[in-house]
Amino acid sequence: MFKDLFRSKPKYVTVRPHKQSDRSEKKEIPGGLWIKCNKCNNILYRKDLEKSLSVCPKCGYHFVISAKERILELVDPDSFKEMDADLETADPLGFPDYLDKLSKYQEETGMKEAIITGKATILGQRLVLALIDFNFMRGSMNTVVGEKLVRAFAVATKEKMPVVVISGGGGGARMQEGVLSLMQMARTCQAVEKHNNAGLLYIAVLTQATMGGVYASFASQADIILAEPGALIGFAGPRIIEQTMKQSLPEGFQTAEYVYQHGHIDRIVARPFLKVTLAHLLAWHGR
Amino acid sequence: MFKDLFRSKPKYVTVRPHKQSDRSEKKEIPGGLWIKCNKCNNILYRKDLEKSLSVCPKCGYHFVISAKERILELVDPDSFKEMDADLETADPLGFPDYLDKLSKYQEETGMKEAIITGKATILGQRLVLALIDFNFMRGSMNTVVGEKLVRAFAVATKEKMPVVVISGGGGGARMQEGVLSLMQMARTCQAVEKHNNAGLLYIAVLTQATMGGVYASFASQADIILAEPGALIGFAGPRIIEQTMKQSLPEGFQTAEYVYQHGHIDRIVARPFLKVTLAHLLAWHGR
Amino acid sequence: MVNTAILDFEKPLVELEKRIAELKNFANERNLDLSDEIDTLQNRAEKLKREIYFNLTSWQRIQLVRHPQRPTALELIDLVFDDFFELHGDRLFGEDTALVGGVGLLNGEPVTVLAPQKGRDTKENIERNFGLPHPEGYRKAIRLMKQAEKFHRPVITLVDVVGAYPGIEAEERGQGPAIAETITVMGSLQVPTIAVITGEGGSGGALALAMGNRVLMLENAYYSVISPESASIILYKNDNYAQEAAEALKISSRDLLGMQIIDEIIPEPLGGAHKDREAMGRLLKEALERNLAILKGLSAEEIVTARYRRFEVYGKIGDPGLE
Amino acid sequence: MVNTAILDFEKPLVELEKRIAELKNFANERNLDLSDEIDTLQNRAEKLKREIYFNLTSWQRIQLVRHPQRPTALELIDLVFDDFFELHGDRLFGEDTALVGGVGLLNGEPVTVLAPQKGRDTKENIERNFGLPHPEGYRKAIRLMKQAEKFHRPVITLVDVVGAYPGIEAEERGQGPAIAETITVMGSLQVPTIAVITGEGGSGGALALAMGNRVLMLENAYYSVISPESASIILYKNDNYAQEAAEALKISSRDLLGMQIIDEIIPEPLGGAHKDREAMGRLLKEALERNLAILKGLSAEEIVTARYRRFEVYGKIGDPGLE
Ligand SMILES: [Zn+2]
Ligand SMILES: [Zn+2]
Repeated sequence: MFKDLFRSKPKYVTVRPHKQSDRSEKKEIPGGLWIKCNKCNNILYRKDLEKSLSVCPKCGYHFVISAKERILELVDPDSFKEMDADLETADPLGFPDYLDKLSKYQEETGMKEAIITGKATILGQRLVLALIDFNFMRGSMNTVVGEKLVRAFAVATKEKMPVVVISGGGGGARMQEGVLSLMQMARTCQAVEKHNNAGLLYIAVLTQATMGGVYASFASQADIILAEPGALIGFAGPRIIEQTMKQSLPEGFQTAEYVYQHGHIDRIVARPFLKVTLAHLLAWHGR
Repeated sequence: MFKDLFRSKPKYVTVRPHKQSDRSEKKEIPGGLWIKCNKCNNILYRKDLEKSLSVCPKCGYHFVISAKERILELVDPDSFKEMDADLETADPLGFPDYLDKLSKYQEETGMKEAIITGKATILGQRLVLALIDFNFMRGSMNTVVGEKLVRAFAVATKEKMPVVVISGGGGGARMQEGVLSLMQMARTCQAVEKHNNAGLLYIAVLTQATMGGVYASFASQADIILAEPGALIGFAGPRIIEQTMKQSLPEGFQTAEYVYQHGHIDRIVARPFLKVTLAHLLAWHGR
Repeated sequence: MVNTAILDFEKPLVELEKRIAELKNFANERNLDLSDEIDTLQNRAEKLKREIYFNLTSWQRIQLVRHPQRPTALELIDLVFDDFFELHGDRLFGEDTALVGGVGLLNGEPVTVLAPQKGRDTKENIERNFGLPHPEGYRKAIRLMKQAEKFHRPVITLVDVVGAYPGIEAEERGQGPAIAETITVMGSLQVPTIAVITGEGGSGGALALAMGNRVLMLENAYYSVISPESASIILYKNDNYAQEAAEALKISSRDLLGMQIIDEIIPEPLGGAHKDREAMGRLLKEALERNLAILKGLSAEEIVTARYRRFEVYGKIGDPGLE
Repeated sequence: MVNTAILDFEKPLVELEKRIAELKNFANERNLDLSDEIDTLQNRAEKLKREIYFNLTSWQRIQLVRHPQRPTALELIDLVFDDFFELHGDRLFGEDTALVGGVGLLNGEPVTVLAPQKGRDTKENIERNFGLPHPEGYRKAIRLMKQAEKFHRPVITLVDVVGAYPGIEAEERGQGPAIAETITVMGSLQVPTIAVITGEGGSGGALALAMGNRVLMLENAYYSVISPESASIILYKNDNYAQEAAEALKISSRDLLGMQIIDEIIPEPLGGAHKDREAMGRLLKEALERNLAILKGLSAEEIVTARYRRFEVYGKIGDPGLE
């Protein structure tokens, strides 16, 4: 039995929710030796921040991390086998300046697209893992992101494996591929549903930020929905809502804590607890 | 096809919702020649009121009518075949004064219990019909009401027939049979679910009043939920809520119109339209 | 302005028609024979009409489908179905009048109909929240879809919606999850589904109702991941380039037929659906009947599989739409 | 008053125990040998204890289960399950802390646990709405029940609830339909369900979570269609006759076992669950394991059929509970 693994762990994984909200959607850790926290404004030593999984040791603010950093943090060493690494978009609409923009992001991030998928183990538990990288065009969903998600769920369905998706799609569906990006909402929902019908576990971890077409499709269709503290989660962007409603937004609106209070998230899990929480849940659903 | 029947009917059955609420839960038409409307206080000629199906011609107020009157109004002449007419309660708890009370109601109403069930046709459409009579101990649900409902649904399931329930259980579950009355909520929900799993139609018509354990079981589990204008519909009684919350209730609280606005009723149907509406729906679901 | 009865690009035609009417009047009053002149002008008007309406840009079509006299969903339902019984409420929180649903008879056969509903005037638009559904609207749709499945009824959706409502309470009650759930439910329904984009097909709010085994589109309708105005704002920080964005996004029915996003274009009367409602109704009804007939022979399993396959291709290597 | 640590009927015992303690003290201080007198008193106390706790009236038992130190659901969960991972939210409107749910390990096996949760003090009681669930609580329960079904996990409910919350918003959001739906879903679930009435089993709000293949009950718990106080008010216009109503309504575990409403009484430590939590936990765990073992061999279909049959009998002619 797997429960031995958790014997020394606290019985109730407790999470300290943030009281203050934070709207800044992206702030990578820059190259320098020192870095200022987006929330508490303390100056942090870069090495310290890395050691604490990019969570501010002073205030608990969760910095955005890349898909690659997340893999290093989360999965067992050398267990990650990437799938479909070479897929690139065909720029189906021939959208102005799109290919240039893509090249720029590819150079910046070293990724071909906004998603990495693969098989891995977390504390020995097998899973298919998909990670959306907010740094690549705000993690927006295009044909490649959709296709790689669909393939990941299909592999998991075929091999009877659970899926964990770490979402972070601040841009929702990607404009530059037009209605084909929209169709990825349809495809991913259907892929999730097939996996669901096979009785398999799907856990979504909503991180900064999970908005628009990403939230309105696969990201909100999981059996269990976890979220990182302070992550922005919603359908319409805060600015659009402010413009439409002509009123200011409530304190903490669309933060993970706010969305949790409204019943849409199972649990907010601080980054240091994510690995053990996932292993926990994977073990309990493994048979 | 059945649609010919409706050719001369208006395409959208329109209903005039009441603006004013009315809390009086029971007011039978007394024996005199004249009667005062509970809502508009107009003095009505009893014969006129009967001709208008006990709906006030001045203001549309729906007087409570008995199960027997309802059968006369609703089903095709001589089509009603009553089922299980003889069932009487065994007073399972030996509850103080209960049998005396029952005798009194039996004399008053000429019914053995608060429910009548049977097979009938409405404009030629076959159905199983169950009618709860508010005048018999406020239409409260005891072992007999539960048993007759369960049998009605079972017959309908077996013979692949639709069910229409005209509810009106202002007393919810009947106290005098204790937890056995409570168990009727369980039994009726399960009977509905078996009928539902057989792909058969169940329409509930919520009339004055549908409260407590009646509303919290079979009455709210229908495929299509209709309600009569002004009917009181809810779980907790208004007085209990006022006491608990120590605040006054909103205008029109728990009226059919209010509950409709909150999404729990498909349509409010004034009494004169009920027969044709039911026939309509039965025909469309008959195959 | 978009919201006037005469659109900018129609003005030359309207002017000409006005002049013809004046000339006829003048000839009548003075008892003159100006039939030659009138004929010439009428020929010119006819030619102009074709020139204008046969060569509409995406942007002009958008203006057509936003035309205040464009038939709304309930008007189309009235034209197409023999009868319609509206059902209300999500059984959870509220009744959303911005998305109507019910059972209609299509040539005598009961079908479940779902459609966002814009108002016909300012008052009704306010009542119907400009046809922008809240989560309750989508949850009502889910409820009625499952009911359709229980009773083996096909589901027909008529989609004319700028998008799901962007509001505080809509977010609080889960606009995103409600849309995702609607996509999932309609996307795996065991009964035939036909979606018709009848006007504006705006983003996820439209897609949620467009998971059809067949997806049809009225000639002038558009279907897009983002409104051209918003695309312009994102690209150029202002909405002056909405026309260019409309072209670049490839949102017209012809573009989308080319990419096989839709299966069929339903032609509109010349000048748009509002120019001849009866004709529009006939064309829509014919298309629905024909497409439903295609699907009627399939088993529940085949219906589900066919729908999965239909949407699976978008983005696949070798997708016909991508090559 | 009910809500004090020492209940009225316990007072003679408490007095006696206090006197024994004083006497012991006195003997100690003065260095006297009073062991005979102390023994006598202790025997008397032991006898009194048995007299009191073996002959509790229904009304006294109600006071025991309303005891402020009675273990709450989360405390029982902590005592019974090796681990518990709480899951939150109804995915529709809100998170209801008055009804907790999650996955627990019962002897290493994952089960879904659902339970109304009272507070342990005034502050927590206010936070948890005195353990009175809103519709969101029941809808969370429905969600987690369906999840349990997907993953073939048994469902265990611990029921200690005065009733569903009677409030304006609860009514608006469909308290009645939410309860009905919970009854229906738990009542036809394809996985084994075990319900334990652990304290107050109040009306429909309790029944919704008590649709077990097996329904167990802690010795002092009650389960009733109406609170004795409300029954008294209805019958006599005041609540002075609550004690009599409690008897007449037959709501004690022994009455209900006699009527076969419940399948088993789980004994409590002498004086109630709060007198020895660890022992209570062991007794509860043992009962759950044993009953789960009975159900584990059944197929999904057998589970459903057995549960239908279990509830079908109440009110049938020939119901053993009625004769
Ligand atoms: Zn900080
Ligand atoms: Zn009147």
